[in-house]
Amino acid sequence: MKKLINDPRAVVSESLQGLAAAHSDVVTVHTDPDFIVRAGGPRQGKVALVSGGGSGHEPLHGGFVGEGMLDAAVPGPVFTSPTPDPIVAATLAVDGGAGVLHIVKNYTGDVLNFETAAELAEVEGVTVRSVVIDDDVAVKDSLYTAGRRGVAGTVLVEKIAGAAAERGDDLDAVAAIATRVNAQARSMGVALTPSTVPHAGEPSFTLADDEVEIGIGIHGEPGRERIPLEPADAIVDRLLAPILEDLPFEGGDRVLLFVNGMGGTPQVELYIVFRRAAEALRERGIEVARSLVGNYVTSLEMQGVSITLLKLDDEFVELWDAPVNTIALRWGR
Amino acid sequence: MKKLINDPRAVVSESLQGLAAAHSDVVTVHTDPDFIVRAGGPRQGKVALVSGGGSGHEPLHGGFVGEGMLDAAVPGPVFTSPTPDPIVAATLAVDGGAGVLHIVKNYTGDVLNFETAAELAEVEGVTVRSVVIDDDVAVKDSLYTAGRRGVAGTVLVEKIAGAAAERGDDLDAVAAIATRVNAQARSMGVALTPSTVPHAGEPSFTLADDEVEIGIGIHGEPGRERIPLEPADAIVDRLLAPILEDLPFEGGDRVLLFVNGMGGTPQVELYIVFRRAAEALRERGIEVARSLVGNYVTSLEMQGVSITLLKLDDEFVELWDAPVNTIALRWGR
Amino acid sequence: MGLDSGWALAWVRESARVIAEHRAELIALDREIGDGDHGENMDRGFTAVLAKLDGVEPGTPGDVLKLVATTLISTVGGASGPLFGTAYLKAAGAVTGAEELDGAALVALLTAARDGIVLRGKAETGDKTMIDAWSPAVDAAAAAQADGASEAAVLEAAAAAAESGAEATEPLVARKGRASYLGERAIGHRDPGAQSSALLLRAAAQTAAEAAS
Amino acid sequence: MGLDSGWALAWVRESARVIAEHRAELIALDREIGDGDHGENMDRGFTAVLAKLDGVEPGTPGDVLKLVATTLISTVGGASGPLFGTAYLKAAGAVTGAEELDGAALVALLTAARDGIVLRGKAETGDKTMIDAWSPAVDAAAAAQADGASEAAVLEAAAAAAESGAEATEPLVARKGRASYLGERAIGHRDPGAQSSALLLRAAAQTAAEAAS
Ligand SMILES: Nc1ncnc2c1ncn2[C@@H]1O[C@H](COP(=O)(O)OP(=O)(O)O)[C@@H](O)[C@H]1O
Ligand SMILES: Nc1ncnc2c1ncn2[C@@H]1O[C@H](COP(=O)(O)OP(=O)(O)O)[C@@H](O)[C@H]1O
Ligand SMILES: [Mg+2]
Ligand SMILES: [Mg+2]
Ligand SMILES: [Mg+2]
Ligand SMILES: [Mg+2]
Repeated sequence: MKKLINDPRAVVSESLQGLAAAHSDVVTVHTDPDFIVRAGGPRQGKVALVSGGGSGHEPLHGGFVGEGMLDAAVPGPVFTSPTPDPIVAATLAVDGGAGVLHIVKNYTGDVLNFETAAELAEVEGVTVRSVVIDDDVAVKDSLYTAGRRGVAGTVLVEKIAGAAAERGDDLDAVAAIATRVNAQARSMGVALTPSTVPHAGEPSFTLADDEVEIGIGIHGEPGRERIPLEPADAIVDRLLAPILEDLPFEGGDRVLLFVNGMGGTPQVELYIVFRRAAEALRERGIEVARSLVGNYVTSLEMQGVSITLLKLDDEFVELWDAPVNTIALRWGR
Repeated sequence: MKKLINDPRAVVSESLQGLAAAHSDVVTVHTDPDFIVRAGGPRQGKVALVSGGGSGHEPLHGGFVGEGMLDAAVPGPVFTSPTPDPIVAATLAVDGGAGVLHIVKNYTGDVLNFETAAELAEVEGVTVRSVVIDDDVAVKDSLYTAGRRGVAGTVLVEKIAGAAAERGDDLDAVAAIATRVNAQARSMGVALTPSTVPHAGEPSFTLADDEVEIGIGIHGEPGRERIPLEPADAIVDRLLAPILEDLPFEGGDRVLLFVNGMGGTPQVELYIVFRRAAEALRERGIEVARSLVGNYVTSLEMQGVSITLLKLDDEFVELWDAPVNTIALRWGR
Repeated sequence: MGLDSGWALAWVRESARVIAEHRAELIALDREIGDGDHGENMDRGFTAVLAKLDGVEPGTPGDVLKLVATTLISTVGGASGPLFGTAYLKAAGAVTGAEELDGAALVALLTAARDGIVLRGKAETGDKTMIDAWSPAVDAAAAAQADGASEAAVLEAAAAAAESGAEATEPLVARKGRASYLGERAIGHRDPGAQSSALLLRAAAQTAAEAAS
Repeated sequence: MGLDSGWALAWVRESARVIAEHRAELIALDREIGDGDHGENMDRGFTAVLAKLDGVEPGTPGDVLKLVATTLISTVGGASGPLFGTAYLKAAGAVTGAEELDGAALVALLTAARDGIVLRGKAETGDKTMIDAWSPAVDAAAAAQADGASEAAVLEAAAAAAESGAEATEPLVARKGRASYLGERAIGHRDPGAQSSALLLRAAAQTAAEAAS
């Protein structure tokens, strides 16, 4: 295992210290319990958004704390959901009296810990709603699984719901928008190489030099199937097919196309993927009205990419375009 | 070689097509010859900034084209300087009558091709000044080498000189600021893993599982020395020592601390590096007044990091803080 | 004479030791069909439990179990944190106030623990989760107790059943937790949470046997 | 009777062939002490040259060299593009107008090429660059011509000297180009640009020998 780290168990806390030192203009980092809030404290009367989950997916979620997006992020250990304590602490810290929305990726651990935290926060007098994100079409959604995972679509939910909260929507309205974004978003990923959790010391799976793993999760979980490496265009088509047929997306739709790097893939490759995805959508009469390309929901140093499509309506576009000022996403005014 | 590409020789052009499709609001991509300009065309009366070099360092330079930074970027083949033709074409395309500054990283190929391009552009009636960036302290600067390489400091030059041009400085003044930023910036990098040039198909060097390469360049050139892997803090101290003594940086100085990922390093590690670097500077009484952390000058999928220090004065701070609206750097107003 | 808080403390200490000892093995199991952190999670939790034990008055077995519960909930995270946390919390509730636990109390403790996990995780037997260790353990303990077995023998029956139950997860397809994403590919791998459950129950049996001797 | 544009064309075609053939070798050399693209750069350039030759009137040897020069400048990039481009441009200038090249003209051509590279790249002999192939080649060609050698023999002398020159770069520390960053670590590796230069001069000699036979 080759990493720029000191003690493998101090990875998250040392990294948070670095984040605090680098970005004190945007965020304030609390330690013990660990959570990240906007610099400047809670905004009275605004619905607050809290998300979190295992670390190792940066910039998710800490990189999305700031004006127009999250109010707090709660990082767990690498690839492990945080416990309820820091979630409760973050929830209490950012409540501005209008209630708090928990944005939770659909993993058993995240769901259970956020559930407990929400109960505890309610006891403290904070109204909490939760939205569970499950945009990953790689997993069959059935009664007989833990359901679909929450992956890159989470960023789109955080941005659009964050903008809704910023314009003054109440808790039910913000939760409804978040739910609606999740319902209109579909994702699918591929890994070329695995990642290595620092405290584990070994890659989470192994792939031969000519193999890729289709339908990968963001925790180094193996995916849907293992196939020989193909040209980028063929892989893009493989990822798009289940996304398109699932919602389904159809000719005439307007979409946001999000090509997300898993951490270790060079930008040139992300744009080669974007090129084919945009072309394939055009061929089907689907309009790419907005786009996002980059490493936003990562799996440490994993090489690979995920594609997310969000079906847009006018409100989504307006909220997507609204100003945002976080470490990782910044535009507007 | 595992990459999300199609034809290895089409990597740059397909990637540019993807960039064009994703970011038509910020940039316009010209093909044959390949160059990237701001959407909206040249601004009359403003000094234009053109940079370029081999591809594979993204977001450098195309990700820095836009308001407040570059007017054009000229991408060569992967890790290979562009020829004079596209540099000339880009120079002519962005000239707004106030002259063009070429920002050139100090590699023989870049220097020679930009030199020829500048001569040809002058023949076409455009006034060109060139600034050669050589911030890499890993290379001994002597009469007996090609001199120091231009590495991550290039981003700082592009941002600050870009802001100077935006506020209306004339060509000599913009060139003088760019020269001054370069003179006040020092960088040093480390690689944990090599990168593989698509058309070469093999890694540019090999490292044992417990070795790192100190003083790496951004083209997969081997560095200054190969040492056993150490804790991150020890490596950071090794990178900082030659940087600090070179300028030198001293107690009381205000600096911009730039921790740059080489492409394949997860963000948690970049922040662990930032943490120690900031701490080491604090110990010396050096104030970190501005910071930048992320993958800005990369070497494809290389895992590693470089540290850049820029000694700040009030003018640099003002220009650094000035609005910028590019694909990869965005803030302000 | 039943098992007192001395046993409860010994069980917890032995649990911490055995989890630390099998940390790498649990990580390896979780790497195959999960995300490779189960050993780390459990070890972090029980290390924290050990630290908490230091300054604490023994009290009743229920008090010890409650301390374990709250500590696991606030330090483990992941799926297993809330699940084991609830298990110990419900177990503590089942034996509140008792100074010593007889066979019937132990069966109640184990049943409450299992039910707590089901309540939170909604898994059924055969879903390839920790329930596949706990359910047979509860059944075996109840049967042994009905046969008039000693406390140590009740826990021995539970431990043995949990171990077979963990082993029996290998041929299964998972229907809960991360391993459910894998479909058929989970076949042939043992569920890490079932394995750690078996380790915890083996620790219970062993410390009970030592207390009896 | 000297070498005409037929030879010049043959030389260029043979150059393209031999560069393509040694593409991987040149990449490998450049990977050791540079950035691993020299073979790709040269191959891209000469492939473009070949394409340009198709629709073109032969003209004089100088015309052919000029076409090579401008094509390399606009397709190779990197350090070698401008350097070889200038070399061919200056070589063309040294023989402008001549229909046929005798030994003296060939020496002038080689000298101008070498001087062009020095003008742009400022390298001296022993700096571990392509100059270490070109300079001995120029000297050997001049000596052969002074001894009254045939055109083919002049180029044969140049090619042989370039080959030894390229080989002789191996023990050197580099003082120009990327390899200069490596200090002592460049020792033991042959300079890729010197090697490609030797290939180009060998192609000149071989096609001259074929033209003479
Ligand atoms: N719904 C559930 N019900 C019961 N046990 C579960 C459930 N989901 C997961 N588990 C157990 O949790 C274990 C994984 O724990 P751990 O690796 O610590 O958490 P995570 O899966 O969040 O990384 C699984 O091996 C399984 O035994
Ligand atoms: N200043 C120089 N003078 C002469 N030759 C040089 C100089 N710098 C580099 N070279 C030659 O260029 C070769 C490298 O060419 P190439 O790999 O195509 O370009 P780059 O170094 O830009 O990747 C070196 O092997 C060397 O022979
Ligand atoms: Mg986990
Ligand atoms: Mg090169
Ligand atoms: Mg796990
Ligand atoms: Mg090269």
